[in-house]
Amino acid sequence: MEMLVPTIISALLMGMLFALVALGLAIIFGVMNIVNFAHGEFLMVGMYTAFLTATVFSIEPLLTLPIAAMVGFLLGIASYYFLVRYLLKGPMLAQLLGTFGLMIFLRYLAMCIFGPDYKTLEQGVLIGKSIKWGSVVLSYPRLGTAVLSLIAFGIIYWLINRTRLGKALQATALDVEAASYMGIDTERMRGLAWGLGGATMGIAGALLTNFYYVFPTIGILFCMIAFATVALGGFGSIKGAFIAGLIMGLIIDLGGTYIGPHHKFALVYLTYFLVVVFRPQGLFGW
Amino acid sequence: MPLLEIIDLTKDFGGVAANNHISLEIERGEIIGLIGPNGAGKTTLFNCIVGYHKPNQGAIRFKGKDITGLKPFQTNREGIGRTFQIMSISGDLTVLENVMVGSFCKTSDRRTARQEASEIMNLTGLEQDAEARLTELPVATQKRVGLAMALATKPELLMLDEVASGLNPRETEEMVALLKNIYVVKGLTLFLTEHVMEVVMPISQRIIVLDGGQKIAEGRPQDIANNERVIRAYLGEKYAKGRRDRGSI
Amino acid sequence: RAQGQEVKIGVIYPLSGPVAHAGNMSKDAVSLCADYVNNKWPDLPIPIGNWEGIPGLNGAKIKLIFADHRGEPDRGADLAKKLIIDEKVVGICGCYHSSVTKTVSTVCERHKIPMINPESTSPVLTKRGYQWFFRATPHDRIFVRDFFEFLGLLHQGKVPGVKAVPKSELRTIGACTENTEWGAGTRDVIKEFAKQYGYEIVSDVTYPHESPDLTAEVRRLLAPKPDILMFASYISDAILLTKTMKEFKAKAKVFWSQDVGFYQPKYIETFGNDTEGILNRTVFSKKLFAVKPVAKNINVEFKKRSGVDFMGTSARAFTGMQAWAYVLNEAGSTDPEAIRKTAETIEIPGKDLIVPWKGIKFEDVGGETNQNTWSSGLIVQYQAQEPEIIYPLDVATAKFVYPWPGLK
Amino acid sequence: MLKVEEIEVRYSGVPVIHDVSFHVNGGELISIVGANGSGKTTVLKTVAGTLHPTKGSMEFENEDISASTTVEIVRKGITYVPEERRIFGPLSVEENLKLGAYIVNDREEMEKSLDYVYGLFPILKTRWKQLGGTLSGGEQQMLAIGRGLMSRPKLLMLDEPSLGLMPKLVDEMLEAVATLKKEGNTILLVEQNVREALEMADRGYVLQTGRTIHEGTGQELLETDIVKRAFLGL
Amino acid sequence: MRTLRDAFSFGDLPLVERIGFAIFIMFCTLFPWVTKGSFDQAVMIQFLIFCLYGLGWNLIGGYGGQVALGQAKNVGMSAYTVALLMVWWDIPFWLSTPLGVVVATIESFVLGYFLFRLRGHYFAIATIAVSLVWQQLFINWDLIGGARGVELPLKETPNFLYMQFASPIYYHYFAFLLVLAAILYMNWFRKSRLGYQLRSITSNEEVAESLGINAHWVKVKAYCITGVFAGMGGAFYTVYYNYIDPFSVMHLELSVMIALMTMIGGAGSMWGPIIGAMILIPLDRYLGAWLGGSGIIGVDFMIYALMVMIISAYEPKGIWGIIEKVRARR
Ligand SMILES: Nc1ncnc2c1ncn2[C@@H]1O[C@H](COP(=O)(O)OP(=O)(O)OP(=O)(O)O)[C@@H](O)[C@H]1O
Ligand SMILES: Nc1ncnc2c1ncn2[C@@H]1O[C@H](COP(=O)(O)OP(=O)(O)OP(=O)(O)O)[C@@H](O)[C@H]1O
Ligand SMILES: [Mg+2]
Ligand SMILES: [Mg+2]
Repeated sequence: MEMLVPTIISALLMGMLFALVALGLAIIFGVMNIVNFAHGEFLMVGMYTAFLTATVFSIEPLLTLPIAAMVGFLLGIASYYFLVRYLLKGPMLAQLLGTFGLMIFLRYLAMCIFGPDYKTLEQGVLIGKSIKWGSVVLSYPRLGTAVLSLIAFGIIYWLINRTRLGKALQATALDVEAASYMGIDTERMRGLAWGLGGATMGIAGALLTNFYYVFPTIGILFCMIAFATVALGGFGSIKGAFIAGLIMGLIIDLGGTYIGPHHKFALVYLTYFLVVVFRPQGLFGW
Repeated sequence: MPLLEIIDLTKDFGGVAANNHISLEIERGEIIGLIGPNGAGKTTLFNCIVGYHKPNQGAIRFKGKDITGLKPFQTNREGIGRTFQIMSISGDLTVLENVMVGSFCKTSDRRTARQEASEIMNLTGLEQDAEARLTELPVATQKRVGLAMALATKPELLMLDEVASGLNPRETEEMVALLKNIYVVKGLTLFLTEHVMEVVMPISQRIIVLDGGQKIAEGRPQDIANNERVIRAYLGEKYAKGRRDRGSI
Repeated sequence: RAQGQEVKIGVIYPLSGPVAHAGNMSKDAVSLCADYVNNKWPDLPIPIGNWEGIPGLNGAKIKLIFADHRGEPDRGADLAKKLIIDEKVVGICGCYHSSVTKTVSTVCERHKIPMINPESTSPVLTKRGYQWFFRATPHDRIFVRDFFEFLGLLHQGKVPGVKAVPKSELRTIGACTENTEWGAGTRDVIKEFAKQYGYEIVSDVTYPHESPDLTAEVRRLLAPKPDILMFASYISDAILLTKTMKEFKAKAKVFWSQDVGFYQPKYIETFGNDTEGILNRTVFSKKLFAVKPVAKNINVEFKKRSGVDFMGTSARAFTGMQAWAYVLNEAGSTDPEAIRKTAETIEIPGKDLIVPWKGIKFEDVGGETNQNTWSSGLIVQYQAQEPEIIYPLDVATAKFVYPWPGLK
Repeated sequence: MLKVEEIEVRYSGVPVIHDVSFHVNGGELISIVGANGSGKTTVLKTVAGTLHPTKGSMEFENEDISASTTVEIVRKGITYVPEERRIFGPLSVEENLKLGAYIVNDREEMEKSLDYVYGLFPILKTRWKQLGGTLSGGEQQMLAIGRGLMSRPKLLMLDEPSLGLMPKLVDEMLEAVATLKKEGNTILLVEQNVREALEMADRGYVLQTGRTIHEGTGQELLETDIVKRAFLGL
Repeated sequence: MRTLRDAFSFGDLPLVERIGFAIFIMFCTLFPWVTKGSFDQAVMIQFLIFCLYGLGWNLIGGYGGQVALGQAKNVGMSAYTVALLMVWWDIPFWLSTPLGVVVATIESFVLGYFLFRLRGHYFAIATIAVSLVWQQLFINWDLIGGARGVELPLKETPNFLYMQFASPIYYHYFAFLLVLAAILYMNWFRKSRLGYQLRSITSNEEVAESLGINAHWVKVKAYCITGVFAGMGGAFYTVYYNYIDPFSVMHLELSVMIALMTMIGGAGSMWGPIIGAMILIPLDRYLGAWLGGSGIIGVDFMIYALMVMIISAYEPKGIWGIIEKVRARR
């Protein structure tokens, strides 16, 4: 029992990271009904960007956030204009596998450039620091990630639900053709959605480098969890992604601590499966 | 024993009763028209009978058997066929293949299915379009394909949801002729809902009127056309006047 | 077969994919060894430097043919067939992953082609009664047993620098192993010996390789406050584990890890002085140079080529290829049967090797076949970021630092 | 105002519109009639910019629009109310209407349009919070037209506004179109209620398998054989 | 009888296709005799295994339009059954394989029953999730070897009962027979009631239901058949490589590879999976063998990824779609 409180706290922190990683996927899905297999690779690109800028210019890793967001944004837009635009015309299978191709491509491009090694950052305000109150351990990088995750969710939620641009995004999501009759530049909206998705992943990546290693195949680890998270929350629902992220964090940490760490992923996917079997549209989907 | 019997059927969607205590009977061999304002609950009633919706209350009997709550494929096997208001079929099945899928409902032999499908396509005037894909066809032809597919399952009761919407007067007449022909050749019972009076009035033997989810009138076409309540809620003064002017029906 | 000027050996390693780094180190090491055999190296203090080809085969040069299995057992098997039948190699060397070594050795067994495995440590490999499979490295049972024996010495006060540690002070074990073939096998052995030597495993954590988060694992591992922490991890997980333990400010008396992830330049580079006091099982350490000049000599060349010092895996790969050269030389033939016969009887003296073994002798003992019984492990401890040897005591280069200072 | 000359339009390589020409003057109500599948919708979509002619030219207010995108065309002042209505189901009536005024940046302007539309279709005002998808067919149709009017277009294209409506609503809808015209809007109307549509229209065109075969005032066309036989079934 | 005739009759296909099929059969039959290389032979067998997987997957993923990304679990179920029966009780291949297939099929049935309550992306992701659960369970299940996998004991001499041979020819012909059977089945299937119903569901499920099709049941049925194919493939894989572990037979990448291959070739057409395997497998193996040792890490993957992207963007119907287009133009 004495482990319960610290576990829940760290689970929620972890959950906010998962939520942040899922956010980009939720945006992209929300606007165009396509699951992005290369999602994790966007994260990887964000991580490498942060890693490189931090080491080459020897600056504080947190300062790389805007750069990583920018790179993620551009990568998202490029993916849309060079690939996804065409994929959207095809069936779901081709869409999924097309983004799978993108994933393999980015992954091995990184491998070519950076080699298969693991890279970590050792210097930074947050890195390696934590406070410990009794049995509660709060690590700074995780805390920072959680705070930024909250902010990112706030911004995106506001953007989509409260602004004209958000309405245009929603309209594009609901019916591209009708949206175009309204004079909405749907191509731009979709590109923008990918850009936003990429940017959130850039941010997530930059934060992650504060307590995680970077290597070319890191994407898939987070991608699968992001998939389950977004689907659990209900595709396209920003709120759903957030809550599902927290749930994922709780399952992983509580399940890992009390049931056994080796079952934690099985538990996550099992939960997802059980939830959707009884609620096929996810928790907050329509 | 009536072919189809609906007893006190209620269906509500989150507080809105789309069908409110509806009871009706259809005899074998009848042609029944179902009319009512937009949103009156006609499609909902169809969907309840066929099984896409589960009624909240009430019972549906077909040939004396309770079919309430059966799934669409089960009601189809019981002998109820239906067409769709809007049918969007993607994929690479040709018209012939689509109709064959219908035939496969009652046989598992490919040759028989094919045979039957071609017969039905001849009946519905689709000979030319056997190899076409549905999306390439004009709406009027799509409606006939829908009809053919439903017919291929050899229903006893055929329910038609707006088969004539989007057709111009001439095409509407052709559709009426086709329906009459099918009715005679196949010996079906027809239950149709339509906003185009040029179809409903001449073809129906009896008309049922829904409004706000309730049955507000039932009777022969002439009576319905002159029913004040129906005119007010549904037909509109102009229709009533126009009818008097032209003196038809 | 392969008469004349060349004798081909097939080398299968993970040259791309997640563990490509280790595979490429091994590739460099075997290439270096082949280079020593094939060319004249007058300064090399061991015989192969003067061979200029394999003397027993009229100076035939070793030609290595590399293949990349990416960590996939089936790909490894297919490549083995390619090497054996298409390339007509006289034998196979590799494959790092125990899982791939399994399928590859099966292919060799079926085609009756000898295989010398330098580094796979799964105890099962030599328990299958295979006649064509030879393993040079000590396996996980030996390593783990060494460690428990070392603990015994610690209790008896025989380890220099530490007073006798009462058994009550070092009694509980927290084991944390990764989840693939290697980790699972190690875990079995740890459990077995812990029981045999009278220790209690208070937390037994296995985790998925390349996990995005190890908080729950670490929490569970540390919760019962074990005296001894034992790990088997690949590099990525080793890094994440250590980072997470650092967040928890982990403390214990002894921190023991199984080479691989915890014994790579990258690991030391990442954690710097936080590595202080961590124990590793291995077969190699730079500190050996003091007692093994030959290792020092070869390491210079190796570092020139690959940019890093020899570590456990690369040193064993080198040794494996050396064994191949000696076996071929003594067999004096490329006939597989002759090679196998020779391998079964060969005795390679320890002084010729860069690893601190008695030598290489493949024997059938204790239900195992063709295991190098002259091999042995080392236990090293990071002290000021250098892996100092502390066991076996006779080659120890430093005093044991006890207890482990913990992560701050 | 709009001048379409000899356009050809293809669906994945197959020509569907072979040779269509027509023009619309400011303030006119023009009807296009034709059998099912004759290409009326295709023509409207081409003007709206979702499809592009492979031959011929299209001019709007003396500017060439044959290669313009939908967005550009909407900005030039043409809106298209599609056959299938395409209401944004999960959005409210008012949100739908506001999206109609997406290209209008001025808030006041938009409020005015909103009042105008609510004035035209009072029922929408009473339903302003309801989700578009839960409206009845007729209400949806009114919403679609209202949404089309929100940007105060110079030219409004209506594709079968009476489709699927009950008789009473068909009358109301056609009256609403007549009102719109009276208020000075320019309208291009496609209708299956051939008689009513031509009676209301200033001029009309008859389409047959992708070609304009007749042009004239509404009354003139109603007198032609083809209209009588093929459409009215007289 | 009729069924058999349907299965063996290719009469309704255009001549070119029939010739293509004949060439394919000849090629596979003669292959072991014309090729010298054993790597070629190994790639060929790998190709046949993937053909089998792909032909089966095509049923649910191509004709059925359900993006199922969990084939690997069926492969694994059967592979494990065969391996464990052989290791524990020394049960010969010919007895354990039917059991393995049954296990894979039952698993498909039970899971399919629940999975098909989901649609579209939810379904796709749920299949991934389920197969990840299975993989995790198998990794941690000590009784069946866990992460250590299962290794079959080698028999002293070539052994038909246990399918252990030194020469790949036996494996080649056995795999080829399986593929042949699969092709015949697919040839029957595409003309059968089930085939039509499945394709109809793909077009529009609601309409299909109104035609008396129990969509859920038809999908589950198709999923089970897919499981049978995967199960046979898995059983064969086990005796062919003699070793399995949860990473090689239950991996997500295997599932994706199967789907990918089918799509590249042309999902929903009979030749699609074969063409896909014919392209991807040699590409993967030869490129890997050729570039793998060269030090340029990842170039082979990038070439492969580019191809995947280009095909899914420009011709989602795959190579077969291109062939059909060319044919339609002429
Ligand atoms: N799935 C649903 N969820 C919520 N409300 C629904 C649903 N389906 C129908 N309704 C509502 O039920 C009422 C009846 O709808 P229905 O489609 O049956 O009308 P209808 O008579 O067929 O109209 P129309 O002539 O326009 O087709 C409408 O108010 C509609 O908004
Ligand atoms: N997406 C498409 N692909 C191929 N052909 C199409 C497509 N859409 C329409 N067509 C064909 O183009 C022709 C013209 O269609 P269009 O929809 O413009 O006719 P319409 O006059 O509007 O008919 P309706 O009265 O049914 O609305 C028809 O023959 C139709 O089959
Ligand atoms: Mg309706
Ligand atoms: Mg139209």
